[in-house]
Amino acid sequence: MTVYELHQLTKIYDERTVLDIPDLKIKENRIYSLLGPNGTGKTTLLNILGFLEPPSGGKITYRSKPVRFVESELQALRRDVILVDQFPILFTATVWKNLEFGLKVRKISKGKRTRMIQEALDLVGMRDFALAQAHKLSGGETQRVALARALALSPRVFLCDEPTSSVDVENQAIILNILKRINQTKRMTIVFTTHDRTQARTISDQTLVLDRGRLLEAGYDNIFSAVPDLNSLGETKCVIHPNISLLMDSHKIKPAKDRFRILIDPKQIHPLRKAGKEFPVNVLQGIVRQVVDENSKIRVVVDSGVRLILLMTEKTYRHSQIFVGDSITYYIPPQAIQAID
Amino acid sequence: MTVYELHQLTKIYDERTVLDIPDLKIKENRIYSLLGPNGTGKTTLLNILGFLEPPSGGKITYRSKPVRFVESELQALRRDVILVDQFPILFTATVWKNLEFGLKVRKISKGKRTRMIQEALDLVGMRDFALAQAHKLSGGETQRVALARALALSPRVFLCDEPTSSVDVENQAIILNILKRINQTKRMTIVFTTHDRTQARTISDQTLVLDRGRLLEAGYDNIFSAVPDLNSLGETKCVIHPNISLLMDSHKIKPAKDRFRILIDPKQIHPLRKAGKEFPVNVLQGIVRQVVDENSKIRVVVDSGVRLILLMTEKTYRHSQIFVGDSITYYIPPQAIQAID
Amino acid sequence: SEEKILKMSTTTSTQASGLLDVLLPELEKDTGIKVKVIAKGTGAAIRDGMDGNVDIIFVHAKAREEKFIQEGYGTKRYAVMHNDFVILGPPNDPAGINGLISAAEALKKIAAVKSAFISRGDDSGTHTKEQTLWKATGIPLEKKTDKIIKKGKKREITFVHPAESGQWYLSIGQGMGKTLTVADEKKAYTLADRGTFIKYKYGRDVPIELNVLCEGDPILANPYGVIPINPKKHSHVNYELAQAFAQWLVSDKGQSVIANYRLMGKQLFYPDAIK
Amino acid sequence: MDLLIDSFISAFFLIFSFDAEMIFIVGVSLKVSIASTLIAGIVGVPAGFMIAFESFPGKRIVITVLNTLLALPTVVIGLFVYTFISRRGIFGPFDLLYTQKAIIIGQVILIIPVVTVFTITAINRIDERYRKTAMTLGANRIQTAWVIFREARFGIIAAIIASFGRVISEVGISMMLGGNIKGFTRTMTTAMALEYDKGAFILSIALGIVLLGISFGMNMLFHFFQGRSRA
Amino acid sequence: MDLLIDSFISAFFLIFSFDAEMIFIVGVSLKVSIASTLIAGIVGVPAGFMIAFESFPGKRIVITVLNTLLALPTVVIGLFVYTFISRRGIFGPFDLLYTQKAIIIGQVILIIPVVTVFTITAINRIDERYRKTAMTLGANRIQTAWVIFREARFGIIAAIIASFGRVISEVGISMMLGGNIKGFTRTMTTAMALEYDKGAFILSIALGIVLLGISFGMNMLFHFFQGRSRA
Ligand SMILES: Nc1ncnc2c1ncn2[C@@H]1O[C@H](COP(=O)(O)OP(=O)(O)OP(=O)(O)O)[C@@H](O)[C@H]1O
Ligand SMILES: Nc1ncnc2c1ncn2[C@@H]1O[C@H](COP(=O)(O)OP(=O)(O)OP(=O)(O)O)[C@@H](O)[C@H]1O
Ligand SMILES: [Mg+2]
Ligand SMILES: [Mg+2]
Repeated sequence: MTVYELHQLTKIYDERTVLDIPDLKIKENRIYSLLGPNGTGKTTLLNILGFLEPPSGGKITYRSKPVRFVESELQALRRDVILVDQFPILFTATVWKNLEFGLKVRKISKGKRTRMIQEALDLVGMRDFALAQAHKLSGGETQRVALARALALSPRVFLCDEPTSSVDVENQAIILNILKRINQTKRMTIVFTTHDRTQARTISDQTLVLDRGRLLEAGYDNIFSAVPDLNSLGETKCVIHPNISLLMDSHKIKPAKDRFRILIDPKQIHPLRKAGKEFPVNVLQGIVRQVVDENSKIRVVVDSGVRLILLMTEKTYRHSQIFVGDSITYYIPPQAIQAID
Repeated sequence: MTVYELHQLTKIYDERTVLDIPDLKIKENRIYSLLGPNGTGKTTLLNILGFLEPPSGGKITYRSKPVRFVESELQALRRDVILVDQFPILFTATVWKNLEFGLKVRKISKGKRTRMIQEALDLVGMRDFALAQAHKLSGGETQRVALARALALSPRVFLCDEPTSSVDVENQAIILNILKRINQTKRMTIVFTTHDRTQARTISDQTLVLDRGRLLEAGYDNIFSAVPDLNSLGETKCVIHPNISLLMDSHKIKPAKDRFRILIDPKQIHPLRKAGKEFPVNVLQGIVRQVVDENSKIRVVVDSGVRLILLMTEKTYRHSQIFVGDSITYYIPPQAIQAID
Repeated sequence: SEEKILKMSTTTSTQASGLLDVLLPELEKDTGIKVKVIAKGTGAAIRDGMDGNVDIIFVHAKAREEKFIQEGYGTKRYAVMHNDFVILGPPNDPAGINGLISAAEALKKIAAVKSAFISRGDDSGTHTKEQTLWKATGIPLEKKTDKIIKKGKKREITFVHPAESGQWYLSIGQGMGKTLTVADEKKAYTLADRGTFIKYKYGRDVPIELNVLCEGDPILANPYGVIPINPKKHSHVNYELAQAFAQWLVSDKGQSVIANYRLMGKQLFYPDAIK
Repeated sequence: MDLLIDSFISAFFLIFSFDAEMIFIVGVSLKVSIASTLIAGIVGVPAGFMIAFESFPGKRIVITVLNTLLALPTVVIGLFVYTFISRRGIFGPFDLLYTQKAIIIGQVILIIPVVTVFTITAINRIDERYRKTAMTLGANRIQTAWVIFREARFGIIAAIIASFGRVISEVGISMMLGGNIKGFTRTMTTAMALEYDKGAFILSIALGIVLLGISFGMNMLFHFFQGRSRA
Repeated sequence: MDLLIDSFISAFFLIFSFDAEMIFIVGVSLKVSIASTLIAGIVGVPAGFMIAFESFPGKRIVITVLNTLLALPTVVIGLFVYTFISRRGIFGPFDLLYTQKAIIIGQVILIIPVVTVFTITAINRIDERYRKTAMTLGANRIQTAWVIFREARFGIIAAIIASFGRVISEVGISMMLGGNIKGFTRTMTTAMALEYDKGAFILSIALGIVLLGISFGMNMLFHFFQGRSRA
């Protein structure tokens, strides 16, 4: 089932369009990660999905019913959907009272409430803080309590804005596991934002990438700002680093500007045994800094002055015998490069 | 030169000791990273180093002079040291005015001010937002402006509380580079907290690990909560996962408790070709999830039900032919395991 | 040339009746004296004089005025004018006092039927007069004593009012005008000076319904006096001007202005100095 | 200076004489002031909430008008209410004039703007995110308002305390609408005004001291109930 | 009801007659009220700052006392000031009684608690981190205070507006210390009280309407200077 359907959705702040989504479907019982640079509209989108802010234009349907942003109708919808803020606010009260709030609002009996609160606090490892004053907690503690407060309510849709940004590593893993688990056991739909791509890939079923308010199809891994290469004759080349000039597929270029941004599809970059004649251009060298297993894909981070990401199958990876610390050679096909905006 | 010297420093909140540091020296012109789980006292320590909160007990000297926490004396010290908060607050004014504040306070002339503000905004890539209302910025934008606001003042000591937690990947790299650069060019001493160990290792000269208010010598990588293994006879074993029971060096054990935490030194764990007779206990298997180059050490993350970190030289790494996705066998010597608290 | 400014505390009735509005311009024309008028309760006005805050007082409470002079605060009391008190009541006159001359008789009747009576209860000249009248009726009275401390010594202030007055005798502690308003609202009897009554009956946006039911008893006379403050007590006071003002008031000119003052065609005050 | 010392001693005697009239006057003052404050609170706090919460056309005008009404003179209120409740007014038959109820009506009008304006100010200062958080946790409008109220409570309590102070020390309305009738509507302030008019300054100040003492007591009580929740 | 309609019409005529006396009275009212508000602001805002900012023993008591002083009756203030500035008082020789200065002194005492209490409330509501941020950026105490002031300005402005409203509509102090002397200390409220005493209700209300109009104008001015900075 489709939970959300967005059509021609826009949000305008002070005459600036910060969100512009022609079409988006969010399906039930899946985990979505929302990636993108700062100020790209992630929080704005979550606020709209959480029915907390009206869009400036466009349509949203929630569970097949069109959403009208009228206070009286939103109330019921908000019972289904919970958003945990990027910098969450805890009420000036104890941690316990904070968790109790949503449950009381839902008229859950005292005994049940107590059980649910304890459960939720255990989940995020904050049971010892039940009676602490919430506004005195540390950054990570705050974030974890905010998560517990939302989890205690078992919503249909769970929206998390950078849920683990201030959480320690140990608890990051725990929280991600919780998200995964409640997604399965309670059939919860989850949308979360993050700047950690590995985290996104590891637990989400689908990654949405926002860039300047628009959804990108191609992913978010290799975005660079570029200038046209003025030395190139007849060819369309762009410079992304003093030493790196790349040939682009002219089909994928929009009208030339002074400065634009390109996106390189990490799946299309392949490592080479050594530089050869077959590929006269777009061959780079770099040192492997990191290799990560991401849901059966292998992600290789190469430092060539700029950091480039290569995404390959395990087979290719093993075959090319890539070790961290190695210097490797790789080829970027012109059609892998796309100019955005 | 030593910038800070801390002796018997404690901080007590509501009768709970959240910080207890017998001895700590922070040296000039170095970068320190401060790691540790949530609520461990990182922010508290930075607040004290920033002269923003008095300790409950103990002594601090700053540049060889003892610090008395008297408002009249702190004023001058605060001109030297700037703290960027974990959830920074921007004044309700434009971004420009926010950056101007510290400069005006320092009586810097208008022309110079303008130049410095523009420079700082450029550093964090926020020049386009100079005239935006600061309190309306997105999370990452806020963090970047707060950094710029501090950087514009070129302090002697720069304290950053999770400076990149909400910053996008592209800008994370940029900010870390800035820190590295100002450390070198302006001889700035930097202390920053983070939950990203790779980040910590990559840019810092020294890593400080706080755990429940105390400094740990051994590092922070493998901390697990454990219970004593009741099935073990005569030996001191602990269980950190239903399938993992580890023999500990009895010298390193404090009086047994129901539940305690252990720390496994990642440098002492070694991979084995295969399980053999030489090591009858503490041999585990796991799948390699990640390999990272960290300042000439290689960090390998292995998933054995719990995530364990192995830190090895490049030579050992290459020698043991570890590929991401491999299942490997490794040995944890009992003396690598230490019970904490 | 220095401005001749005189400060005077007076009771509200001289100001509220409008008399000062005709008197003072004439004064200024003749003598060049400008008067700063501070209108308040008789008690407070006398107090102002004792404290030396003003140069002259213009009040109506003969006994207290004499005491004031005895204690040396004032030099001399000039009898300026009088009007008279009247007993007012609602048109239906439940106590049946209409046409009575004897004020004591009227009050006795009111007490007998326990018809509502509003007392100023503010220790003013009118209130003092009212107490005298109650004493004259011979009905049982109650005494109420307030203790205060003055210069470390206890002093007592005593009032009388009809005994068992409970619901019908209402002491409101306010000025004459408000007393009339309350009496009108409550359809009650009250004692008032004629000047204020005329003002409220004929010169007001919302006239009162009360009528004069008892008048003409000699005991109801209400004399006003002015007293310059004694420069021996307060050296800063402008005794010369005060003296000049008092003299002018009792002069033929001053007295005729008072005699000719009309409100709604009715004479409010009767000059006392020329006779 | 003598006056002040005398006044303090008199105040002391006044209090410890347990004079029946005195106790009655204090009782009227307290009763009337508490009632006015409560009613104004019940009307003004929600009104302030609504105004601060909702966006509607003319919101800024409403706020400016409320600010203007802070300057509503007691004489105007007195006369205004008077025209309605005097025997000739439309509420004449209820016989309200010169009763404690009349004072309460006037005082409520006096302080509703105070309560409302300061409620608006207190609410406006609360971070928008508290509201957002309450809403996303499923709170309806009233529950959301309650959350904001809790966060803004110190500002609102300050407004209530200020209003109480305003009415218990108020004299114009009490005088005009209550009539200062001894044994019925005489309050501490009208009694003070009376003593002042009589020139009995000592008694007047003594009454004032008693009034402040009572107000202090009320404030301590407030503090006590408020508890250490501030911390 | 007629009364009210008549009053409005009279108010209209009053304003557009540009009567010299009327203009003078309005002038005195404005002058005195603005002066009192300014002085009280200059004293009360920093005082409120200090109290909210510093921790010192007895802080809670100080706040409770200030709250108590919100209930300071005008009669008490009037008498209190009277004892100092009357001819027999220590400031007698300055001849202050029954001058505009005397009114200002009394009104300042009246509203200093209001300004102070609401400044404290406004400051307390500001997140501690603003102060911390200002300090770490190198601000000294005064500069830090300025930051907090900027963040709290709506609360403080509300306090100032309320205080202005309080004094321009105040009658007791103006009457007792000013004396309602025509051409010298007659203010709009004392004029209203006088007209009321005379039974000229219409004129009294009309004056009240003029007063509200002026207060409205002042508020608009405030809004204007405050600009859209709120947004
Ligand atoms: N209330 C507002 N008024 C004006 N501009 C706003 C407002 N809220 C957000 N913006 C702007 O809209 C853009 C999108 O903001 P948003 O918070 O959605 O970004 P984001 O993707 O969540 O970024 P981050 O990763 O930094 O959290 C930003 O440039 C921000 O400055
Ligand atoms: N003002 C306060 N009153 C009481 N307890 C406090 C206060 N401030 C912090 N604490 C407690 O002190 C402990 C240390 O807090 P601190 O903010 O230093 O942690 P941290 O290491 O920065 O954690 P995080 O990674 O979550 O930011 C926490 O348990 C916190 O709850
Ligand atoms: Mg965001
Ligand atoms: Mg922290």
